[in-house]
Amino acid sequence: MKNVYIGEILKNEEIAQDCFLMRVALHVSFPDPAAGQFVMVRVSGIAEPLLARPFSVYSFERQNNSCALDILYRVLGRGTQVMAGLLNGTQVEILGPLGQGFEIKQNKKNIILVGGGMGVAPLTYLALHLNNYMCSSFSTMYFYLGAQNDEALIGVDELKKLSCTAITCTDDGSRGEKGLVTQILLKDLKKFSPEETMIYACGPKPMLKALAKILRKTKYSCQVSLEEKMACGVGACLGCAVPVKSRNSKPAYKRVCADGPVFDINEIVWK
Amino acid sequence: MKNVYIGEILKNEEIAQDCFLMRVALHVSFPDPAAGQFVMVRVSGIAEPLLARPFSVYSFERQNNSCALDILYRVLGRGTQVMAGLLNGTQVEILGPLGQGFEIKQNKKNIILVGGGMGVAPLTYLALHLNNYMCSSFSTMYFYLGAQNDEALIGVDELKKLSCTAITCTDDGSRGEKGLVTQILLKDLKKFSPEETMIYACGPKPMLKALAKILRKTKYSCQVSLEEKMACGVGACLGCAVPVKSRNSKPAYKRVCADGPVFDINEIVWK
Amino acid sequence: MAETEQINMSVKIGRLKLKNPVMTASGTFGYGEEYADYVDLNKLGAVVVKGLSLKPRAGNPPPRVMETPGGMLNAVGLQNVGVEAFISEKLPFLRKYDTKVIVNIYGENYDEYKKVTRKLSAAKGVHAVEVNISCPNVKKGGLSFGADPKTAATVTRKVKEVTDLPVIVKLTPNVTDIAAIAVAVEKAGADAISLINTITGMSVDIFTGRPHLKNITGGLSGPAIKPVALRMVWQVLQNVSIPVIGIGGIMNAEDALEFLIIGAKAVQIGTANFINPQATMEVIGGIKRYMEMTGIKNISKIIGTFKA
Amino acid sequence: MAETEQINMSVKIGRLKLKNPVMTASGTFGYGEEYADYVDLNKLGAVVVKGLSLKPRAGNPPPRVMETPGGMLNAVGLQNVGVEAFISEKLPFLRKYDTKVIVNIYGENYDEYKKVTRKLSAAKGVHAVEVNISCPNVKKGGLSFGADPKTAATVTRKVKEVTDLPVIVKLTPNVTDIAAIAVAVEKAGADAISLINTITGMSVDIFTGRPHLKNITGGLSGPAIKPVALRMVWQVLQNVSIPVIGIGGIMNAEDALEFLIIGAKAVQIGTANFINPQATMEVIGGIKRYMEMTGIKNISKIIGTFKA
Ligand SMILES: Cc1cc2nc3c(=O)[nH]c(=O)nc-3n(C[C@H](O)[C@H](O)[C@H](O)COP(=O)(O)OP(=O)(O)OC[C@H]3O[C@@H](n4cnc5c(N)ncnc54)[C@H](O)[C@@H]3O)c2cc1C
Ligand SMILES: Cc1cc2nc3c(=O)[nH]c(=O)nc-3n(C[C@H](O)[C@H](O)[C@H](O)COP(=O)(O)OP(=O)(O)OC[C@H]3O[C@@H](n4cnc5c(N)ncnc54)[C@H](O)[C@@H]3O)c2cc1C
Ligand SMILES: Cc1cc2nc3c(=O)[nH]c(=O)nc-3n(C[C@H](O)[C@H](O)[C@H](O)COP(=O)(O)O)c2cc1C
Ligand SMILES: Cc1cc2nc3c(=O)[nH]c(=O)nc-3n(C[C@H](O)[C@H](O)[C@H](O)COP(=O)(O)O)c2cc1C
Ligand code: FES
Ligand code: FES
Repeated sequence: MKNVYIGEILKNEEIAQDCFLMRVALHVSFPDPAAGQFVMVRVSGIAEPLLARPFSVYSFERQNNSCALDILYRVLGRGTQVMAGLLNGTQVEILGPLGQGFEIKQNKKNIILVGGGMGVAPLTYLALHLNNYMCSSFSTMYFYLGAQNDEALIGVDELKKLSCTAITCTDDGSRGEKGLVTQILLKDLKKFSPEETMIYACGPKPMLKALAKILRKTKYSCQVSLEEKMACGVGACLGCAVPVKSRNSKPAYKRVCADGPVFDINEIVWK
Repeated sequence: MKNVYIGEILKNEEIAQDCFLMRVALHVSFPDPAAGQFVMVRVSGIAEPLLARPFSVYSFERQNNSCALDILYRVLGRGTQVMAGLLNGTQVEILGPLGQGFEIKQNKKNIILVGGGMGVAPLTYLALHLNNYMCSSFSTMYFYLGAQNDEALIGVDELKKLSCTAITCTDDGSRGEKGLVTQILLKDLKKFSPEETMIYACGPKPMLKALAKILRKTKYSCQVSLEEKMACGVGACLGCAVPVKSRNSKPAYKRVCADGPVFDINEIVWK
Repeated sequence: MAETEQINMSVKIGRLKLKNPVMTASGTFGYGEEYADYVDLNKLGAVVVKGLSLKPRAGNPPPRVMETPGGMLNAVGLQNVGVEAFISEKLPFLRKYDTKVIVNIYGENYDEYKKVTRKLSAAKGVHAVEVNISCPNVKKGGLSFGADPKTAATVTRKVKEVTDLPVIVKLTPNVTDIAAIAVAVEKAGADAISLINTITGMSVDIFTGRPHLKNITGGLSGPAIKPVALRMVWQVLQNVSIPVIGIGGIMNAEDALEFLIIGAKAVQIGTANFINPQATMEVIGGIKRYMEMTGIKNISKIIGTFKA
Repeated sequence: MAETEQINMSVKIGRLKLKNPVMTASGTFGYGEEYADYVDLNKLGAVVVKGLSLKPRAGNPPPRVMETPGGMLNAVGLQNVGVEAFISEKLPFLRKYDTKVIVNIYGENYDEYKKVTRKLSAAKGVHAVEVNISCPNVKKGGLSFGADPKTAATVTRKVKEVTDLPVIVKLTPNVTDIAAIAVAVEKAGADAISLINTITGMSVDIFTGRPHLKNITGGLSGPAIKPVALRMVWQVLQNVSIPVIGIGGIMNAEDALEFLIIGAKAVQIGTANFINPQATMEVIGGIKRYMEMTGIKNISKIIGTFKA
């Protein structure tokens, strides 16, 4: 039987404006999350927010008698506002790890990660996995990370700890290259042969849509992690629908929580 | 213009099982509460409980730059449960002081206070006023305080600091006299001449009802402080109705919050 | 503050011009005087007073209110001082303020509605009547006047016959087809529609086995009902062309803006007054800030901008 | 634990005997398998599966869910695998458990209701059908089958004609007179009634001017609607003699007990599953503890003990 875990907040710091890093201590029995998996977070004993909110695993460490889960989140609405106000020691309910994470292909020479905003969270955790489990002498990893401006560019320091080439970009040029992360990637793309390259992407929908457009007529493999409003997180409510291509071109949906959040970019109907 | 005051919790201690003493720091501009007045308390920024809850002023002290309000409360339902969990420093919204307090008659020789359970709160504050403002060489004050058992008999130590004769009683005899507070009072009542006696009472409805029955055919003056579920606390919602006697014997109601909480015992229809 | 000065929040409900779209909801603001220490009544779009009947009414026995998740139930039972006492004792106070006074009325039969309206029309300082048709129609087996398009239209017509004041008809949400009621009321001559009144609910004390309200059932109000209120306002707006006033669970400016965006000309604040006596002022201030933030100078540029 | 052993929580919904009065609500528990890792399905009174139609349905475009004060809106749009895929792919899993399986069904017309029912009646492992009459009746201008006593009765009769399974009719709360619908459905042969389905609501994003749900409106569920659900169950109970199953905003044992006390024979847990996958187990445990605490040995001594 799986359980809802009661976690205790060890840290909940504003690391940039409206952007928080929360560390939660969990019982040892909490399973190792795969890269790309997420958790549902709910504050114990309060009436609002009613529903748990989904967050990607940003980092996960196992100690002797417990484990620590990190999530990186931006304050957008009521749920994240309440989270931002929580003090160390507060209990939170953690459901997870949930969903289908990234599929790791061992045979690709170039690994490209494309992140926008909070999309950095699952990709950083993925990069760590790739560093640990892949033959890094064979593969090279490139991390394209974009944000509106310097201030919003989160998690760059963590990237430096990884064996990857980090390419940062901002819409206003206040840090790294100037331009949308997809535009910067497009410039470099011809350097990578489609057959030898695996792209992993996570970010706001417009970014993923632009990426889909860029890759549409190419042979690049690309996995994207999607977001949608969720209620249950386990596949039961059908709330988190994402339109997918169907044989008869009639509308068809998959569940971001249970069938995803990671999908092949070609599977999705981008509108 | 009156305001909602933002108070800060200085103390919130469980002084007996399920019974808490909360001290709230308030801005100096908070008006001096009269004995028998109450405040509406609401925890800032949370969705539930939605409505503020009414509590009598148990004690009020003015310092140089602020003032401190004490309330004594028992945990009964959701609202008081949430209150019981609040830490020092938490902000609470305080509306008040509200309602019509006890009317202090200067010319009575015997002052009898009759309290049951949490009814001790407004009566203790009243007793303090009477001690301060009345000619105690003229009047004698008797405080009859009852509860189910020793454990539930709250506030006795405070009474000892007052110039009054405290008569405690418990239903099970575990402290003081054995019996309902109204029964104990009844035994003593003939010692006090009706014309020279003023009775103030606060407690559970059955206690007040029993008191009304005892006093029905007598000439004793008695003021009672009532409780009823409230929404607004200021007389606008008509939620806190108490049935009162009317000329034509048709039903008639007064508002506990604005017309009370203190009423002449003869004004109320006790059913 | 030159910028703020330019902001125009005034709205028109038919002939009735309001400083801003924020009114109090009937039954939650007494006769105005109860909150006059907390709110500068001059700053309100309008004060809507507690529902008045021809004769004073005692109301229901207690308990009358109970908190529920995200809301509250009330069974006040339309306690009020009666229209005459209102005119002689309560209205003079309200006349001192530069705000619109809207009087909520109800009757047990058509004749009572007419009589109350006549008396109010003769009084000075009443700017509109709001007709509460949620109360039980004794002749129709206790279902409310507002539960049926025909009776709703008849009440409207009867009231219109005897007054020149703008007539706002306040709809009950306890119906299958709110649009049908709204259309009937519009055809019968209503100058505006306000909705929603409370949704009938109930709550049980599991330790005593009794209802929390002596009356067993009561009206649900507060944030819990906001989604239902928005949906009904939206349905009505697609079917009528008279102004619609949105009511239900509005706690802050964001909530009020939801109603304005879908097309409500104004809003009423009910239960929120209990939770924060200054709720109306905060809603007005919040709408103003939203207009400053978004660069909208005239509130008419917000109303009905919904992109469905 | 000898004391606990003596506690009898079993209830009967007509011929249908349940271990305990706690079921899952349709659409909130998938086809059972989604929560099988979190809940021992053997311990449930019954599993009610997601509403099935004759053909698979894709459902509505996203966003489909939105939180509201004390509740949530959903516009899933009855996405489901279709009755045939259910029988071949989902039912075998449920048959492995010692629990009752109730299949929620719906159709766009009478004929579809009948066809779905026939197929389910032929399948092994279905213990009852629950007929969802909240869905829009295309012929009647989009109002739901459940909005009118006549259409509600006709659906019931059609379904009863083609099955021997117990038929539970699930009512929509979006009506003026719930008792009238319940009476019609009882007369048409329903074995039991369940209520309430969601209340139609809506929510607006004030920063984009768009609805939060792509479908504009959605169904409100969760604690916010509990008072309305209780009131409707109570109104229905005073008018019918078939068993009634209470649904709406039940988050814990206390909430479930409110429904049982007023006379519901069983309850369904919906939105609470999302907030706590083990909600059903906690409700069952909590009712048991309440029985221990109050010394009640048989749950029948709780049901209908309401002192109005
Ligand atoms: C699988 C998955 C993984 C995720 N991982 C992460 C993660 O690692 N980190 C993270 O931060 N988030 C992540 N998210 C998104 C996260 O779940 C949402 O941000 C969160 O649920 C928002 O909850 P809320 O209650 O604060 O906002 P809500 O109130 O639920 O929604 C936000 C609302 O705020 C409003 N809003 C949104 N954006 C703006 C804006 N820019 N300006 C004004 N108003 C706005 C809109 O009305 C929007 O509907 C993930 C989502 C999924 C599905
Ligand atoms: C003018 C005034 C002054 C007051 N002063 C004080 C004061 O000084 N101190 C104080 O403690 N209270 C005081 N009260 C009462 C206080 O307001 C209520 O106790 C409080 O509002 C309860 O809020 P709640 O949300 O905890 O309970 P609610 O959930 O609002 O109500 C309590 C509910 O719990 C249940 N319940 C009640 N008693 C029991 C029981 N014994 N066993 C099981 N269930 C039970 C019932 O369902 C009851 O409805 C005063 C009330 C008024 C009107
Ligand atoms: C205590 C109380 C009393 C009310 N009395 C009346 C009334 O007399 N007439 C009326 O039309 N509506 C009355 N209402 C309904 C409100 O005016 C309003 O329509 C409803 O509460 C929904 O708004 P809210 O959620 O903002 O409170 C009353 C509501 C409450 C809570
Ligand atoms: C996401 C979701 C999907 C639902 N799908 C169905 C359905 O397919 N058939 C049905 O009869 N009811 C459906 N319902 C209604 C629930 O079964 C239940 O009646 C309602 O949610 C009220 O209960 P609750 O407040 O406990 O959730 C659905 C509810 C939700 C929240
Ligand atoms: S969130 Fe419920 S199915 Fe995905
Ligand atoms: S609590 Fe509103 S009138 Fe007393």
